[in-house]
Amino acid sequence: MLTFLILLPLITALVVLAIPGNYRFIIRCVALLGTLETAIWAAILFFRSIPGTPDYQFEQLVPWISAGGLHVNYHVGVDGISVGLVLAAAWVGFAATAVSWDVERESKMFYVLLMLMISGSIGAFASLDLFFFYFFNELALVPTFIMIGVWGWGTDRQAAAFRITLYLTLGALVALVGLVALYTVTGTLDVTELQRQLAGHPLPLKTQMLVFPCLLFGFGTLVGLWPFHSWAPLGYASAPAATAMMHAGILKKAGLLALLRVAWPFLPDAVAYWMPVLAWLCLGNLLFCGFVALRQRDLNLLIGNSSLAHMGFAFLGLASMNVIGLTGTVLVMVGHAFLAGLSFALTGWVRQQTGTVEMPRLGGLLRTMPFIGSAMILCFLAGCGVPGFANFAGELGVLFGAWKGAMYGLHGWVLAAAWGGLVIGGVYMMRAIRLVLHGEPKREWAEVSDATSGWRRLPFVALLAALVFFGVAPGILTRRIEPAVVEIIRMAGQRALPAAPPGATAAMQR
Amino acid sequence: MPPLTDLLFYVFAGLTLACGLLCVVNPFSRNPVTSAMFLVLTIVSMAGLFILLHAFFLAAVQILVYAGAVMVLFLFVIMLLDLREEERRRIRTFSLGTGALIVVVVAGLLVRVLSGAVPVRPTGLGVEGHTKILGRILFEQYVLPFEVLSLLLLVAMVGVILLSKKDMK
Amino acid sequence: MVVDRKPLNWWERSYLPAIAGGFRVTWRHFANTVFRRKSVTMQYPEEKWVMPEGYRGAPYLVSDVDGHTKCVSCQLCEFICPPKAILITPPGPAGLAPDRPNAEKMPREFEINMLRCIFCGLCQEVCPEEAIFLQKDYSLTGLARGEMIYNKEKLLKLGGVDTGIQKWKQKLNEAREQEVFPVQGS
Amino acid sequence: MFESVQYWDPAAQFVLFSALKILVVFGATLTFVSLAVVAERRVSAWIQDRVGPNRVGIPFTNIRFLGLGQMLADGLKFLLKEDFTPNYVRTVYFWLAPAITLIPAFLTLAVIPFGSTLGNPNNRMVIANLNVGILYTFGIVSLGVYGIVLAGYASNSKYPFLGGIRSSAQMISYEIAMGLSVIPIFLLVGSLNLGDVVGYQSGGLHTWLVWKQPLAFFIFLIAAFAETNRLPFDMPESESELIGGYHTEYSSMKFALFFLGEYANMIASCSMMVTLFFGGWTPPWGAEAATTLWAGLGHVACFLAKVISMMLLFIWVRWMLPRFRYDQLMDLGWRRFIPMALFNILVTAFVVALWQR
Amino acid sequence: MNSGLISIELGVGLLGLIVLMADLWIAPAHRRYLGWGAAAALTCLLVFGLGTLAPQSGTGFSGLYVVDPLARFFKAFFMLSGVVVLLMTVEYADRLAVGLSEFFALTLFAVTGMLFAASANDLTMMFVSLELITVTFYVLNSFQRGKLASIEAGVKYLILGALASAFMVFGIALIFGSANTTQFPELALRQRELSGSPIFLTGLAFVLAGLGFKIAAVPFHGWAPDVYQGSPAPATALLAVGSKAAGFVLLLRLLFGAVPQIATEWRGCLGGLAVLSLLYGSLGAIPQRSVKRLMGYSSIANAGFLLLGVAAVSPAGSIAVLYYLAAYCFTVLAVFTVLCVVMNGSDADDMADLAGLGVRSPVLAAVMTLALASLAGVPPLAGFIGKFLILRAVIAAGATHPGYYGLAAVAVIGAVISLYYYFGIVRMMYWGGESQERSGIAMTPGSGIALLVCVVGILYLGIAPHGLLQLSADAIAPLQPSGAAVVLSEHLGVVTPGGASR
Amino acid sequence: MTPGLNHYLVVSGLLFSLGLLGVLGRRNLLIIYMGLELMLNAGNLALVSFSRFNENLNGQVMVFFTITVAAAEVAVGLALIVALYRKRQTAHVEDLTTLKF
Repeated sequence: MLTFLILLPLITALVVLAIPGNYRFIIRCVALLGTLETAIWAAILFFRSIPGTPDYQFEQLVPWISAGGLHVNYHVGVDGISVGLVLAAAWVGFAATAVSWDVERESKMFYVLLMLMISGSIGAFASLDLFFFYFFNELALVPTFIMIGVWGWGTDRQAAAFRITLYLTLGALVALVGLVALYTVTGTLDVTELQRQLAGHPLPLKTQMLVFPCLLFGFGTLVGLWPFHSWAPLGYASAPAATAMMHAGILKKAGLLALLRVAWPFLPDAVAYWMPVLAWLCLGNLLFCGFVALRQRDLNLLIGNSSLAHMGFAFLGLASMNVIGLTGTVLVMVGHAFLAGLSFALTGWVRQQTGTVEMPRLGGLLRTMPFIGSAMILCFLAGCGVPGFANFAGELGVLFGAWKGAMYGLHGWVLAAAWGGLVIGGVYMMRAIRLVLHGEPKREWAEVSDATSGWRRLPFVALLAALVFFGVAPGILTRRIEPAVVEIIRMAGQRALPAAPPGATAAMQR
Repeated sequence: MPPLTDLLFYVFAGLTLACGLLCVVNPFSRNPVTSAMFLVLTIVSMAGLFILLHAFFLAAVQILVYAGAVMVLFLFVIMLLDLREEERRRIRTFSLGTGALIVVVVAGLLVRVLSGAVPVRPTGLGVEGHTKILGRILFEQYVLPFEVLSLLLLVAMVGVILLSKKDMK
Repeated sequence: MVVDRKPLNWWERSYLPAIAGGFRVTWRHFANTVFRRKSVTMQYPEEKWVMPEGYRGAPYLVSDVDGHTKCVSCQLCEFICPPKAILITPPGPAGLAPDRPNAEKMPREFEINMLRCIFCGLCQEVCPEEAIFLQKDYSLTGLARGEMIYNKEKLLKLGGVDTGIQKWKQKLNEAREQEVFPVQGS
Repeated sequence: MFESVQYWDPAAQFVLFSALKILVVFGATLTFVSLAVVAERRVSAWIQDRVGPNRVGIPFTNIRFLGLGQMLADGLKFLLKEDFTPNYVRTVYFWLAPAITLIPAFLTLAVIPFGSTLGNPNNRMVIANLNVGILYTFGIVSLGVYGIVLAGYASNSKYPFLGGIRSSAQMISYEIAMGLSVIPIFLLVGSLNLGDVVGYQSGGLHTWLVWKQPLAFFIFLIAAFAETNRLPFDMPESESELIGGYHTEYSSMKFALFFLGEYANMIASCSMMVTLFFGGWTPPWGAEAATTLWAGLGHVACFLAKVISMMLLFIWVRWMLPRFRYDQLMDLGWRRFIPMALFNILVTAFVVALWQR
Repeated sequence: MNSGLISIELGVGLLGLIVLMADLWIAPAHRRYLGWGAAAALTCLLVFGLGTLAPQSGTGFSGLYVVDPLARFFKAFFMLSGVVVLLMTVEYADRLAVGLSEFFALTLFAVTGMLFAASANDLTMMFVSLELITVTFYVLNSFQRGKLASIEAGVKYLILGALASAFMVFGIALIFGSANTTQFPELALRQRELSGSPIFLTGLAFVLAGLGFKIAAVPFHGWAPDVYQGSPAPATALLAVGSKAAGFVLLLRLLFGAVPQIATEWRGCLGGLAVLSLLYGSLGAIPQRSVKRLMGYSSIANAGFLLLGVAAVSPAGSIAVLYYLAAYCFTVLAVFTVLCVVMNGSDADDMADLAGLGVRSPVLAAVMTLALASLAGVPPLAGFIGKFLILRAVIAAGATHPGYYGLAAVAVIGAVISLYYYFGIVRMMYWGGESQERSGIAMTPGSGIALLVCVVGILYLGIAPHGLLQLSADAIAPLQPSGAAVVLSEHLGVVTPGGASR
Repeated sequence: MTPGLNHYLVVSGLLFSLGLLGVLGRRNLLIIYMGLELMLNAGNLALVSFSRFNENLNGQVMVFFTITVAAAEVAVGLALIVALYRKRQTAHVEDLTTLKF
């Protein structure tokens, strides 16, 4: 089932490759159909997954390498944490394909790359073998560089492409070093195998202290942890809408997922040691990026920075190290997947129509394009964490978690600052709404058109629907997430040395 | 007469080193021909050392191949190229100095290491370089490298022809 | 015109027959010289070459049957001589030689530089008096350059008396024949 | 006097005899060279239906023994002529070159057994009885080219230069053919020692290697012509093109050294050929090592006679063939003789292998 | 004498001779078919030769020559690269003014030398086969006599190559003198006593310096950029792939087959060289404009990566080296084949000439991108697995000495920098400036096949590494992890199958 | 003092260093090449002396190989230098400037 999901975009890519480049319409249709099917199957998968169990579902294991002292298996499966992400990946992937309808230049290659990204991200979320996780992650990352370089916007898109390439490769390699180090000690990269092996036999502290920084900074860079974040806004500003959607919405979550899957359960001592650092760093995301977002003139840069700020919430949740915090984090991840997808889709539409996303140059778009405008308002509201959208539940969870975590070592200032970050988020989102949507419509934008046909509206509607759905009924998600998170906390509980403060264990057990 | 051979060693060794030095850094002449001639002398003195080491065959081969063919080729080329302008070039004191420094280090290392050398099997008088025995070893034990060398010579031949044929085609 | 080379067959192209031929030829000459003493070389100072008739050697002056110089200093030979080897000093206003008052202009001095002379024979050709002849001498030697400039006395001595050709007798005969030349009819 | 020597220390005896041998060989070679010059002139003359120099005999008498006094006269002339060094030459090499030419030629003779013994079996008539005799010879011969190359270079003038270049190329090329041509000999004999080669042929005329290895002899002979820069391969000198080649700028004694070198080389080549192909010092009816002084002298005489015959062949050929063109020479060496020599080696090796089995 | 062992070498050498001879009867216009023929024959030799002719392992020629899985691995490797280079040469034929068939023949001879090197079990054999390779490359590098750059490349390679030979000879002399043998197995038997002999160690260092030249490791790297830039592209390709691999197989044999103990003692030194090579190559490549020169620097950097694998002094490291080399082979051959095709018109190889390749020939551009991505270590391509294996080996060795973590860090930095410059080329191809040339690029079937082979190789090695990994693991079996290596792996407690040994 | 193995080896080591000096210090390609020959010869000397004192003739065989290789290298190398000279009229290392960035 999962393999099918991973393969579906790949097959679509192959089919697209086989179609001559000048049959654009057919290519688009094929790509849309392929991703739509993927999205539908992902939804089916999501709803067929059994809530309330920490076990991996839809597991599949195929031996891949077992030579030369290397043992890697193709092992896929989802638990509560990743099943939502798989759904989000497929869903946003479909939306991204849909909003790319107007890509004219080399559209065939564009779709192929996009399919690769979708396939890679689904694969990354579904992989239970860290080797394959890395593999799929890179498969999804590489097209990013090319897409930004070839189909990107703006004059400095090459610089952006280069910067994103270098940062992300560096991050990936550092993470790889961490994974390899883990592998050399345990002899396996299979998560289930690791769980089995490390149950009761936690890794020695030395190893943990070696592996964790690699993972943290490696995946942190992938996610955009401050201060390794500077590639992100620039990259999103230059990327074509679909790429930005996929990358900001989906790919970043892979890094978080890996941290959650590997670092927290298997390296608890190192996590505990690095916790304060991580907390301060995520403050960097929350406040620094928030302030930067306040000062942006470019809508895309604003959204890019805001997404970094959201990642700050996710990190905060991770740092809290308790069930509610981690659950919140996962909720934020899923919610932000839809949110980022939606916002980049919208700005993509605006940019395509007006040719710019400079906020002072825009204005009054609500009148000229009512549908997009409304969607944008909703989207920005979701971004502020207004109840009713998926993000609200997540952010709430994170803040509660952080509150709890404060007992265990998280600094109170961090908590306060996180609240502040929420406020800042509200401020810049509102500012953006005011600048872009409200006010008198400028004459130069009189010609722009709204998304009128049903087909054109479909991606936006789909993403909004998902946001609202999970906002209204977060329980559907949390029921699946919580058992997995509990399992993680349980693994983390077995620590190599009892260095934690007295109350900590209790707090984590909750 | 052992004293004589000892004396001969010092004579030949001294000649070898002196001529070698004059080959690479001759304070009197920077003419490549002079260098080449001193190299010939070095090689001939080395043949003397070979004879002292009872490697008669190799001494003959050394003279035959090195002095007789290789160095003639050198002279030939030096004469073909008009290198008089080269002689007038300024010596790069810096590079020479750096080179000399490295060389002094290498030489010091080598001399220190090598002066402590002792034979692995120090007994007996040693084996003579009888051509027959040598030939046996060469064609029985080392026949494969020998054949590879023949290929190498073929390659060299083809290469030289390719590189130096006038306008081909 | 292109002359094609004779195509050689296999045996000829090994050049062995040619080499053998070479050996044969050289051996023949060798054997002839060594065994049959048929060398072409003369033991020169001892044996000498017999000059053939008509050989042209060094030019010398000749005297007539009376022992007088036949030369009259006309200087034609001096003029024609390609290497300018002849130097004639005519008698000049001082008058005729006392010993031969009837002669026209006997040279006071007549020199031939034998270092220059090329034995071309033009002087003989041009001499109206038949006073100079190329004779059989070919080996002229001296110990100094000066010696090789032959003066009148030496030339006359070497030249000897010419009895064979008497130019004036010829001229006389020719004149006589001309007297019966049919002039009157003209 | 001789008797007392026998009671000396063996080492001292060895040194004494070696020194004697060296002296004798050196002197004999020098004499031979001058003789060869005269002989060359006379034989040349005879082939050309001339008489040649026959007058110079003993001075101030009428005795002219075949004109052999000419060799003294030649020598005197070389000694007394003005020794002229042009001012544009590279002086050191200019002086060095003639000496370098001469020395290898004499050194080559050291390994040639020019006789068996003089009665005492301990004193073989060879200066150095080396196990690698032939290799030594080739090594030394290969050094001979330096003289010519240096002469061409040092003269700093175009004709000598061309001569030097030609010569070095020619000598290197033909050395290969020469070296390859003698390998079958050693395949047959089984030793590189020239004494053993002679021993192999000591059974008489029919055992001479020239019958077994005519091709080798042929190649060796022609290569020897080339190595000694003799006609028809005297490209390096070729008077008509290079006005004398590498020794154009030389005069007097320095020229004489070149001259000596050339003839000494010729003698060395002839001795090599005699040793390798014509039984060395053995008379045509075969012989063992001499046990008496007179037999020993007879063997030396036999050797000399053979060498002289070979020299005559050299002189003879000189008047027989025209000079080759340079490319023809190279073509002949590389594309005819080297393959032929290789073929000869293969065939001989095959036969020897079969025969030994 | 079991001359059946060398049947492959004989075959390839004879093939070279045949090509050389066939030249006499083939019109100049048809000479390129000779390349086809040679490639086909080499393929046959590769398939049948390794399949049937010499399947047996064994030692021959009085121990100088050994056929074992390691040798067979590298033989296949060399022959494969030979086939691709021959096909590449056919593409390149127009730019070789003359001597096309000689180029084929010399390529084959170089391959023969490599084949011998793969089986060398003795210092003499090693020296001789390396010299065969080196001398052949003197000629191949300077093959375009009309181009000053080519000749200069040849001269530089010549001087440094001869220097390396001199070091190697002296080193062999010292090893021979102190050990009284030149055979690897005997050295291995005596290594314990030899490791105390300064003469032996000096000799070993000298020999390693000679090998360092072959693999273009700092500080013996000086020739690489110049030679890569100046030489004809096929020669460069063979140099980059074959010569380097030959150096590495000998390095592995010498270090792990003969003197594992000393190798362990010297691992710090090896690691240092690896780091220097990596950093030098990576940093040097950044400002390059010439693609071939860039590949030269990249080759230094890759030598650094490979040396990391060697420095790990473990079976895992050796496996990684083998795998990395295989991946590197396909990748570099692909790059040079594309260069050959693209640069057909112009002889320059400036990066600007690649501008617009994405438009002119999407296929070539895609292959080039694939190859460069593989070089940069992007999954799921061959290069990634190689880098992964190297990293694994290094990090695993970190348990014995923390310095290895530093090596891993340097490896990461090197990889990132390499990504930067490789993607510089990719950028140039897809959106680099305006190229005057808009015309499409024709590709001959030869280079098509070559590219196909390379692409398949890159993808196969990336996606299904199991087979080759198994092969590599088998191949390093003869490098007995005797002495130190065993101790090392015990100490690590790693790389035990199943991973559940704790 | 009777010269032993170490005497010969020191000579060869010094010769090697001299050759290296020629390679590093000189700028004329031909002389550099001669320096290389010196280094190879130093190796030969070491091999022969080891071979004598260790009573192992294999070293001499190796010398044979070395000499052959050196001859081949010299042939190719000189041909290359001549080709360079034809093209560039120099045999000087400093003039090899075509391949710089």
